[in-house]
Amino acid sequence: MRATFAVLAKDLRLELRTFETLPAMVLFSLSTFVIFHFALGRSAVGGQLAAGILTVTLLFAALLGAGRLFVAEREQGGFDAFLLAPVDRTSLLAAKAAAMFLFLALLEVVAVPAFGVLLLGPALGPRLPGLIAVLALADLALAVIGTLVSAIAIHTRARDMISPIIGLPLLLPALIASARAAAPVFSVHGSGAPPGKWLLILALYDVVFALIAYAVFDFLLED
Amino acid sequence: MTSYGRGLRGLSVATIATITVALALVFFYAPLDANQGFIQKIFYIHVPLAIVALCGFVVGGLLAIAHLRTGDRKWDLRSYVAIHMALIFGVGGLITGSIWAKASWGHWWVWSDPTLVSFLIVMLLFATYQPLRFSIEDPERQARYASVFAIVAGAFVPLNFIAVRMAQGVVHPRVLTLTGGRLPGSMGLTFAVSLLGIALLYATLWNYEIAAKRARMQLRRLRRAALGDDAAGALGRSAAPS
Amino acid sequence: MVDQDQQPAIELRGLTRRFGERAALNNVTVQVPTGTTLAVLGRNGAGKSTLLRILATLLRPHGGEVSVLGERLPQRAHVVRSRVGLLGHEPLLYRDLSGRENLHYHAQLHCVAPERVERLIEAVGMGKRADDPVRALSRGMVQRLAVCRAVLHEPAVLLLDEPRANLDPAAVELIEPLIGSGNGHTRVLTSHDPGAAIEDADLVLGLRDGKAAFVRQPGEVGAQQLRELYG
Amino acid sequence: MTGVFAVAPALPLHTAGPYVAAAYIVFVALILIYVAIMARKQRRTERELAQLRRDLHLPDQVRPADERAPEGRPQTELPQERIA
Repeated sequence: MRATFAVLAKDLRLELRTFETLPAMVLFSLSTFVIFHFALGRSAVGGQLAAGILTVTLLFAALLGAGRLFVAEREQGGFDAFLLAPVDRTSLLAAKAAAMFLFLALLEVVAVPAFGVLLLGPALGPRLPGLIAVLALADLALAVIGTLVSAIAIHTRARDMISPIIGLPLLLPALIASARAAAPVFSVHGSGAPPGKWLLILALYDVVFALIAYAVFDFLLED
Repeated sequence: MTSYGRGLRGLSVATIATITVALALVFFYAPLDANQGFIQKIFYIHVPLAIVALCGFVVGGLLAIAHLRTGDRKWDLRSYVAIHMALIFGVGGLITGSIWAKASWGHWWVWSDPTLVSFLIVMLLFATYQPLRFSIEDPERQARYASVFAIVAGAFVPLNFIAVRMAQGVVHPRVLTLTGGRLPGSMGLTFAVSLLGIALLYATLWNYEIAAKRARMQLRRLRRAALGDDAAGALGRSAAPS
Repeated sequence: MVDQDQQPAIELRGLTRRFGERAALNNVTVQVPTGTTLAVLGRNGAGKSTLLRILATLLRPHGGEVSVLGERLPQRAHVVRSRVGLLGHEPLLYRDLSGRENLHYHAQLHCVAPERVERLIEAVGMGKRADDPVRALSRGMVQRLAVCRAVLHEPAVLLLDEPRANLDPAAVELIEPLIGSGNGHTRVLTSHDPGAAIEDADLVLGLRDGKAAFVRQPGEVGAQQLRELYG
Repeated sequence: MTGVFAVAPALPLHTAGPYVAAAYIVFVALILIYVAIMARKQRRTERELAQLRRDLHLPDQVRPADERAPEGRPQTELPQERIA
């Protein structure tokens, strides 16, 4: 735990100094909303379409952020520094996933209201509680898979390409579940609660891949 | 003969015999399907290919666990070949499935069929296995990372099927249900023999590929031992274990 | 725990490490008694850094036996990690954080009290620049911070890869009490300058293409041995 | 067989035949392509083996009778025996 907090605090401080990741994710999301507006030729969307646009945008923004997750570690010796310390190696996974989750949450604080203003037909306000439940579970999936894929990709030559091509299919079930769960929330005819079935699948996905990531992460660091 | 491909002959004979019997059963024994007619014969090649491919992916993940547990690179080779062969079988499954879809429903691709869609997703994921390997130069790191990928992706296979199946209505021709019963006995027998034939084919090709790879590795090692490091030549960038 | 006065601090027996098919270290055997200094000489690519990285638990040995402070590697790596300090080519500091922040981060990872960070910063004369981001510092200052990082947790074994590179004589003077021979550390040392390294050492290991060309007392290393290594 | 089979009417044999044939041909073609690729790799292994033999100055006596010498390399006039 101590090591997890140390690495997480270091990562947040680094982000605060450089502003490399989070602003890029926010800008990327806003541009994507604009792109969807023109590509679909719609000024307001609702229901499944709205859920799809939001989840796809967040998915791509997450992959963008995940690509930066280990860059400082690789380029500035952070991996070696961490490996030299007598700490549990999975604390790096926990810290990075936590950082990723925080980045996503902060991104959504900006991107979701922007989505409400720019594209969403129905009013956002009453839909927030249901949406937060869906996004919290979706963020967990994005954070875990994003960290794992990023850790795999960081030591490859074509890492900018490897991480999305592995990450996208791997995240597809999470995308299906979160898009389906968010659809009734954005329904044009009054907001519905997210269906428990999809929240359950999302939660199951989170748990399974968190456990798998925990089991395999050591092997990505060992030399 | 060396030890390469031990038992390969027996396996090959069994495979050819089983596939021959399976083909005979498909075309001369199994009755015409009441609804689909002759087109249902694709079922006997398409479904076994897909099932064996999926099992191959999962087996690749299990072999990868053995690799990370023991640190012995022979498990990586086995895992690699399992996934490699499963990809080939999977391509066969996708193409035959697409042909069936065209004949039955008039479209080459049908999104409403969860089995087809989840199979495509699994194929998309495993198609990145080779690029990932290719992109890592150090052979040991390559083996380790490929194993991590194989484990994650292997676990992904069942989870993905659950998610996609729940997302869509059940449309796939459910000829073989878990409860059974719907498949007439003669069709069931034909399908079982076909599945066995394809599984044996997978096993044969897997063994064959392993034997060929081991022979090449042995050759390289001999070159090194006999002529020194330089004679072996630079190891080309490769997706295959070495 | 084995009595360290009896047992050599570092013991390599037939150490082998491969990268792909190439052996970076091939059957290296050497013992370093507690409190002494081993100088490792050899050309670039002879395996010096690989040796240090194995002793620092960053790389696994592929063959032979390695023990550091009586603990076998890689099995007991987690124990060894808290007792060795590595100063390598890379400072292992984040460029966008200040020296102080970097050292506090490492202190947290190593369970070291924050006061020690402040003492070390003063000791290497970095008090005034400790809050500047590392990227704004000169190579010499970065190296001084890297020395602080390496000795932060008071390791019993120091692994030094060219410790004096980029340092002017005054700075060498400052770091000498931390990594010099006078303070009881067991040290493994590499250097560009064989002369200085030999002078500093109690034992010299010559590496050539990953093989141990010789293990000798410093006095026995003459021009002929050096020609053998570098020629 | 219910479900979709009910909405997908049985095709007459002359329409269904080509599809079924195509599916089985795809299967056979995949195997043949695989065998062709493996055969090529096998030839390369053989070539490298022959090269190694030459480099070691071993007599060229275990070469399969039907193998032709690679272009540009003189063929030695040794008795050719098949591999046992």
